[in-house]
Amino acid sequence: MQDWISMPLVGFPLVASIVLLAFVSNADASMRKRLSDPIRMATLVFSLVLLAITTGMFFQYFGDVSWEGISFNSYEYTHRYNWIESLGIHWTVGLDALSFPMVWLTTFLLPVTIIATWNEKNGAVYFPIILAMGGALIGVFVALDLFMFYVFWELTLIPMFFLILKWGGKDRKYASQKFFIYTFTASVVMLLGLITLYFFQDPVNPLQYAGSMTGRTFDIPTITQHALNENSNGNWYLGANIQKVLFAMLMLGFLVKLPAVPFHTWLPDAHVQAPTGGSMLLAGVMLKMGAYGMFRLPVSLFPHALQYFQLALMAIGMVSLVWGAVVCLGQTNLKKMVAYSSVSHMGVILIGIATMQPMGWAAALFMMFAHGIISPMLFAVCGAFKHHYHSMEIGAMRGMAKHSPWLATSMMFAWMASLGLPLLAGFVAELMMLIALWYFLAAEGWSVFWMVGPALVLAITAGYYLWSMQRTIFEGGDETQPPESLHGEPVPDIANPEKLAMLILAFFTIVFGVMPWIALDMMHDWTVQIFEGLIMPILGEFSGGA
Amino acid sequence: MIDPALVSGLSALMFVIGLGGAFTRKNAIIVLMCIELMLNAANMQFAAAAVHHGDTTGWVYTLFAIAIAASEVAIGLAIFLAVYGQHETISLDDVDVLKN
Amino acid sequence: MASKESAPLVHSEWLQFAPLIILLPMIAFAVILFLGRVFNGHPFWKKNLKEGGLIALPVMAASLILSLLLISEFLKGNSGVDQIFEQIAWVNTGVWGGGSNIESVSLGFGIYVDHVTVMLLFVASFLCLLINIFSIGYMNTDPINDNRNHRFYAEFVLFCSGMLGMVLADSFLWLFIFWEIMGLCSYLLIGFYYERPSAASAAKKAFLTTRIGDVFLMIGLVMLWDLFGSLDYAVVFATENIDAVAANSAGTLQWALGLMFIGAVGKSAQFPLHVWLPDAMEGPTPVSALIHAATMVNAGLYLVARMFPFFGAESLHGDLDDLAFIIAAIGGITAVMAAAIAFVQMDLKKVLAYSTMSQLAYIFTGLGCAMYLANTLDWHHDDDAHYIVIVAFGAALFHLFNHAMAKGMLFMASGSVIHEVHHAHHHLHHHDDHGDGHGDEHHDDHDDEHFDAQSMENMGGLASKMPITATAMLVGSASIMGLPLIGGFWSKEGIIANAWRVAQDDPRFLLPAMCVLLGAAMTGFYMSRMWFKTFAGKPNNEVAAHVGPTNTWIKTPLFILTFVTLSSIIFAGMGFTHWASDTEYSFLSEKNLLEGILYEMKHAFANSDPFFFILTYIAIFMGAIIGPGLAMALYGGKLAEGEEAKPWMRPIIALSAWVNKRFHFDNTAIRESTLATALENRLYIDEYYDKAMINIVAGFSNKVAETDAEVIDGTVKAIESGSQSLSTIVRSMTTGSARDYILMIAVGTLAIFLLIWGVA
Amino acid sequence: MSNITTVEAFGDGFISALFPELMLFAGLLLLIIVPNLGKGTFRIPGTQIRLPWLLGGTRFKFTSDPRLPAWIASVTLGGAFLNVIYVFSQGLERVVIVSESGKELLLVNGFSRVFEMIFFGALALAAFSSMNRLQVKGIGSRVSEHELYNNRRQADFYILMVTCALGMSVVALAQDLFVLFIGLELASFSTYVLVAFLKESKVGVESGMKYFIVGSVASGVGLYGLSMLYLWAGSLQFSVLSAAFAESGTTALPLIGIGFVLVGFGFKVSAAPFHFAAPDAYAGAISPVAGVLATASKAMGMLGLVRMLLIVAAPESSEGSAVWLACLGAMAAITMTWGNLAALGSDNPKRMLAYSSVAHAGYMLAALTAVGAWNWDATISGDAGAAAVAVMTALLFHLVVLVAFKLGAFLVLSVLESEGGASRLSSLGGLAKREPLLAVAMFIFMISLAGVPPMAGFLSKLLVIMGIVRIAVGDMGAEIADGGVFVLADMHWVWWLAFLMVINSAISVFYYLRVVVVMFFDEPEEGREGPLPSGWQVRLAILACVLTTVFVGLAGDSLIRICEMAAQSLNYGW
Repeated sequence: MQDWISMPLVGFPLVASIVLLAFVSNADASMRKRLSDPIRMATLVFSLVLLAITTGMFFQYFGDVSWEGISFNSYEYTHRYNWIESLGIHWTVGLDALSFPMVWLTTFLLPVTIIATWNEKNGAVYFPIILAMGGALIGVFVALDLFMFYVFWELTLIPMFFLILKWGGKDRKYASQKFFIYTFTASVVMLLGLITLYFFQDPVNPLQYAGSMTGRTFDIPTITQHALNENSNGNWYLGANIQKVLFAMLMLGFLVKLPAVPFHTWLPDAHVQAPTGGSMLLAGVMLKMGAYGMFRLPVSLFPHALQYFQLALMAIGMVSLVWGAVVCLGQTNLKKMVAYSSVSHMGVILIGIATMQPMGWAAALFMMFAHGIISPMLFAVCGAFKHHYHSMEIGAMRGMAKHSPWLATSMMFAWMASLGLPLLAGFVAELMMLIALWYFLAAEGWSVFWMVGPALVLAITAGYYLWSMQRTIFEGGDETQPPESLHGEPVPDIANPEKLAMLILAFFTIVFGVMPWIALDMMHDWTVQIFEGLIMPILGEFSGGA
Repeated sequence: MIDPALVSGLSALMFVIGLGGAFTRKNAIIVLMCIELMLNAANMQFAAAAVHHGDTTGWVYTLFAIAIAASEVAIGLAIFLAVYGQHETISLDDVDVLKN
Repeated sequence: MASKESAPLVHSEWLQFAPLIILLPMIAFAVILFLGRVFNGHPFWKKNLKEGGLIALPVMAASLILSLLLISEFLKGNSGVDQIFEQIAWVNTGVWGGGSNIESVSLGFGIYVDHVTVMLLFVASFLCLLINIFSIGYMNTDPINDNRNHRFYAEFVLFCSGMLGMVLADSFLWLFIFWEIMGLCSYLLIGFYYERPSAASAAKKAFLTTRIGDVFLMIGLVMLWDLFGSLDYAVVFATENIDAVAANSAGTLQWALGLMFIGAVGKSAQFPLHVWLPDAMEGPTPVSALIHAATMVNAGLYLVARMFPFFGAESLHGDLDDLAFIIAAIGGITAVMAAAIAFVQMDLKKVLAYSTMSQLAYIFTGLGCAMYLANTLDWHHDDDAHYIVIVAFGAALFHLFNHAMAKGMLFMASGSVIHEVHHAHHHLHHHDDHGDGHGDEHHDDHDDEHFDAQSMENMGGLASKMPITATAMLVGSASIMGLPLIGGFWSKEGIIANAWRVAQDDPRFLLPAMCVLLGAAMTGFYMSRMWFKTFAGKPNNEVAAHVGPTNTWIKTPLFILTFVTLSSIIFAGMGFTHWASDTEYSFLSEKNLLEGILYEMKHAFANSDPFFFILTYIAIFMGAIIGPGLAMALYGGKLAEGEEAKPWMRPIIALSAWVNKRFHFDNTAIRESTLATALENRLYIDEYYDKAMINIVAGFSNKVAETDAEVIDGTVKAIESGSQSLSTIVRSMTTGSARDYILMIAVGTLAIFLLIWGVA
Repeated sequence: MSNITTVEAFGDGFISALFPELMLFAGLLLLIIVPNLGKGTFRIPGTQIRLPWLLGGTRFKFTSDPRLPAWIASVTLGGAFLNVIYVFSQGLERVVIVSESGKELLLVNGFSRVFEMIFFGALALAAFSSMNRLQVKGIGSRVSEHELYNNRRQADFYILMVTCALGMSVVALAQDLFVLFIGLELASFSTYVLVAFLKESKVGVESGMKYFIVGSVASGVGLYGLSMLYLWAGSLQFSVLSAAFAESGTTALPLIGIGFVLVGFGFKVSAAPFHFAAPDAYAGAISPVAGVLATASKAMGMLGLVRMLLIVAAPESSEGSAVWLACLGAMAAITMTWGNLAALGSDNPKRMLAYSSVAHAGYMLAALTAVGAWNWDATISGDAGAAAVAVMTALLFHLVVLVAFKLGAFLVLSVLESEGGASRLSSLGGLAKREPLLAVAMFIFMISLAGVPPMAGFLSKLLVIMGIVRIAVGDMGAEIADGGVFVLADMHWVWWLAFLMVINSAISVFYYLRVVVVMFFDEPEEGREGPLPSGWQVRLAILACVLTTVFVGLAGDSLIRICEMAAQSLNYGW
């Protein structure tokens, strides 16, 4: 088995983009323009190589990995180098059922993003930044070291910050800073939580890979195993109070990233101002970092605290779900609406986690994946809309079905996928979430009326999407003048690269809608085992030993 | 011989006068004088302590401190001169181009 | 990766091909869409392939043939339930329901065929094919549709795929999935004329209204899932599972089924989620025929019919009667309400839309009554009770069948009328300035002018000009009205009788019983009114006078359906009501055809029970005499001079003329009454909904958005601006005067001094 | 402690032990002499015979080169820096220099060497990068090559730099509080003059005056504190003081003395409320000097605090020192918050950096508080000694890497200054278009200051926080493993300093990011569109800073180890 193969996933895009950027930064303006095409091609090729690697991994080209059989806290393609030995920091990478779908998703979205934003201005800089973004995102998912995880976690901010700042909309200055500061604030609190967690290890009997100076380790598998041993004994790992506090601190970082109401207001600003490519990656992968982190750390380490905060998380999830959807109804900005819909969908993930059911977790994991395919398409559509009509207002352009059938079709497809149409990827997750939620409610003896909120969101979602389609795709026809922002130019349909990107995204939306088992089978063992290992002992305890 | 404690007390008084003067007076020169007062308070204390402990090092300290005070005055006056050249005042309250 | 469980219990060899019934149209969808986009406007594509119509046609024919083969196999003696166990394990996951192990669960797809399936499968595939034929005649001759018919056919076949899939699916989950696909297609098809704001808004309304129902359906499904751990019919209908559930959570089950019923209410356009159906007439007429009469609206009925095993389960005896009543009551209320609104509609298709609503309500009432009977009678052991239950359920299903055929035909006929009126209008008004062919300019007159080809004001006296259409319309109307011996009569009588039978038992059911009886008369009135206004009397204006006969593509399905409707008695005689509802009953096993027909006749007209004997005649009297009589009095009339209807229509027209002459009265006062105004405004229900949408939903969402921006984001901004002003304060302490800095040093020194002094 | 070599002043081994300092001294002499060499002659009195005298007169071409002093200073400082590193790489040789009477004067060990590394490194960079950009006629003027050549004040500037370095190294080596004080004053006087060096501008002299006068008051207070300590102990030797504290450290007199000395050093590290002169000084001084103030000078103050508090006043089981711990903790909290809040609204990049430097002082004080905290909390024992080393390591690491990115940021501003001022945020406008590499460098410095990974600033902040948390958690981890049960409140209160620090880092991102936004988003100011005029020296210095920032951030292990060694060699009983 070629274990090393997980290394270039992180290093390659980062190094490549730095080399490209260094190359470009020495060129003057005209040179840069000429460089734009080859660099775009180069980044596309690089990203396709990454995609080939991850896809090859899936098809076991690099070694016999049974993706369906990876159990909780065991990893494939692991690789460990000493990094900062004195602190117990290693460059540790590895993949499991939790991270592999996300890594594949990232490598999949990279070329798609590049294709979808083929004609972005100042491409010689833009495309390497996209590549760097991809590298940082992959780093977050493959990191199996708390320090490394945090480093990549923050590293993702930098390319995104520049994407928004340099290629964004009118208020990009405000939005980019808000994005950076807001998420940074939350993650430093998370960092303090991580460090506190780190020092609660026993230095007298140090764990494996402990640092020479500290006697503690940042190694996630080691810590997880340790916590698993402690928790499955029925003890609270680190004790009740500390577990709760640490859980809350870690959660804060992840909830802001997710984002959950009331920590979500950076998202609409960031999305509205971000360029298409930025939005695609932001919504497609970056938001999932929050959910990924929740699974990787608080859920895996602090099941008791999860149990303790279950209702709070459920409440936040419900509120996010409903709040996001209701706010969407009141939006007139296409991108803002889609951004809030992301908030709503992330609520699904949170509810899935809070149900504490293997199915709920599988739903959350699948939602991460499905939303990762659907939301880039949403934003690709928004971007194309903006690109062609120079406006983001719903109703600025009507009768798109007439003028731009491709865009109209893509939009309808993406909207329908997002509103949870069966046989498209999003539906599976929503359905599973509802079932898991009902299990939760039934177990708690709660009324069915609690289901109405989340379920009604499906209708509300349909409401705002249909409303926006009515004012964009439909109506008008010959009578509608193209928007004034076009200044009388003819209305173009989307360009060929955009079409290609939409087709790819649509194709995979259908593939994973019709054949969700491709991803779900991978998640099955993981969710079941983490539940058996961590949650079941607690639940038994809580239900009076029954 | 004077009780070192009394000298110490006097030095404390001088120190307080010096510190108080430093932030109540506007004229830079007077402030500089106040600072000298503070340094001299320390010197007296060193001397008193030297007597108290019967240790000659204290006197060495005093000598060095006097030298320091002297160079401080030299630097201070040079700077005040330059300030006067630019601002045409050496009132501490009026030299406030830099603030906030 | 799909794990395949292999327990092949395939009864019928044709069953293996059942997935093709769903798949073929689905593939056709992609093919037509793709080819349509590529060859749009190409003459071969346009003329020879009818923009995809001729690709859809063989596909639908294949689906029908496969369905018929399946049905024939099924009827051949393989009675009982057939199922493809070879499922696709769609979703595999685990749930924890207490205890120490995790249950592995999977949501899979498979095929399930039983009597109800077979019946609806035939209806769906048969009508889909006919409507496909009709569409080729209708859509491809209307220049407004030029170069976009491929979209129509693509969405059409996808719809058919959804419908057939829904019928064949082996679990409530996949029923729901295909149900939603139908919803999508309905949305797309209603919004086919996307450039019309009214179509766009109607499409949205249809999707949203049904979606609201779907939400509850989904909750219901989830609850059902929790009860049974599966949504597969095979699991949930298994007696031992139902028994287990009945022991603990019969109440929850009723809630689950009730919520699922809300989904059916939305899909089948019942009160209070009925508002979308009339608006949905914005779609092209074949769409109306397909979706809003023949198939999609039946999905709700199908869903309710699928719940029958719960109601019939022995262990749930008496536990679900409340729900049965609600089903029946919703049906009763909708029946009367829709019929009343139909009184005042001038739009041909809207009359039919309300009629659809009303007739579906009949079926709901019938289903509700049958379910009540099944739930309260001891029918597993008592043969009489068994018979009653079976017949009651069968009657409802039979009405579904009859109505689908008749209403499909009526819509197609109305489409044919509209088509020709429209053409006549064209011919009359635009002949001169359209010498250079049919171009896109047609869009203009279609939208701009106020001529409404669907309004009955522009028709009248068409019986002679469109004989086939008029005949079809006549037969269809008669079937819907329940004129003795024709079509719906057989089933409608059954529904009314059963409603009253239940009402005797449970006084609550007097409401639906009265409603269906009253509804019979109302149906008689509005259907007759529609026919007479359209086909009898003199042409209302110049356009109507110039209407010509219609084309073969359109005539064919009308012709076929006329015969199907007329031969309803044969189906009845064959024991439709039995085999559609009873899994044990085998076709013609007990009686031969003639005996069957005679039995039905006797049962209908000479019932041994005096109550039902009288009831039958009251119903006939109301539906066949009072209703039509009133309609004749108001709207009857001779054809124009020189026009001659076909012989079978002549007496009717003559009769109407006579009644009109003899009994005509002035109904202006009634027409201007408050009630009539209210009816014309659809009882203001839409208005209330709109108001509620604007005031409550939009108001609420605006409030929430405001809160989001001002409170939540406001907090963030307040923190930002607050820290900025704090910064200003802090920085202003750096005054610029060195004196202050020295002061601060002194203060710091003093503070340290005091602190240490105080402690030490 | 065994392998300490004792060397008498000017005795055997003195030169080899203090080689870097002597190098500086030699350089200082060269700086004074060489630029003055010329064709001057000396007339023997009473005769007309003129002997070539070489001093004064028309200077040689070589000696009249205004870059000469800069080169001498750079080579001297750089050489000293490299020498320190060399000494370090040769293994730690600990040497204590004693007076004839046997009093310990100077101690050469890893700890002092690391600080010398900081001092010499910062000053060498500052001197090197000032070479071709030193302002003559005040902020706003452009310096022509010609003007530069005629500027004889060049020599003064670099002489002051070197004396500053000398003073600082004395502080680093001192084992006697008064020796330390003298070194401090030497360095301070040099910096006073350096700050006021732009005497042709209003802001220059004003900043110099403020810095001087406030600094003098502070050192006056400090000296008085020293005198009190002397009065109490009869000696200012660290060893003596430490022993005295261990015996009876709870009386008011020495504690107040410590408190007063704290004021003196507090001014140097610009801790609130003694920091007020700092922003004015930074804003008025030329940027490399401001950079020195923010790095080397601050390190010097920090060094003094460490010596004072940890060596003198924090012996084991000393209850009384809890008082200064509280003082220090409060000061840390106020300082970091004050600095960040003030920087938030500052429109002058130099003032902003000054306030940010105040904030960083707060972080370091927090670390210092934590080191002090391990001693007297009953629940903390076990590996607390190692924990204290860890915090010291963090502190040293922070001071070292601060040189890279703080000074680097000032150097970037100095490039702008040489074009025409850097006192408005808008002067950075469009830097990304004008000089992409410079903008990227500034961006790296900014995010490093903010503590965003993977830059050195992140690692240093992480180390500080880790150190604090480690002290706060103590050996609870081990006790939990033994079945102990704890709640959050069981942690030492210094944990909340870590929390405050984390929150403050988040606030700080705001103003650092604003600089980035201005560089990458805003348009250049009127008339400042083209590339910047500047020589290669400053760019090289900036490049060195960038590389250090990034490299240390990515692979800081060796530096951490060096700092750990240094922390361990702090001559104190762990």
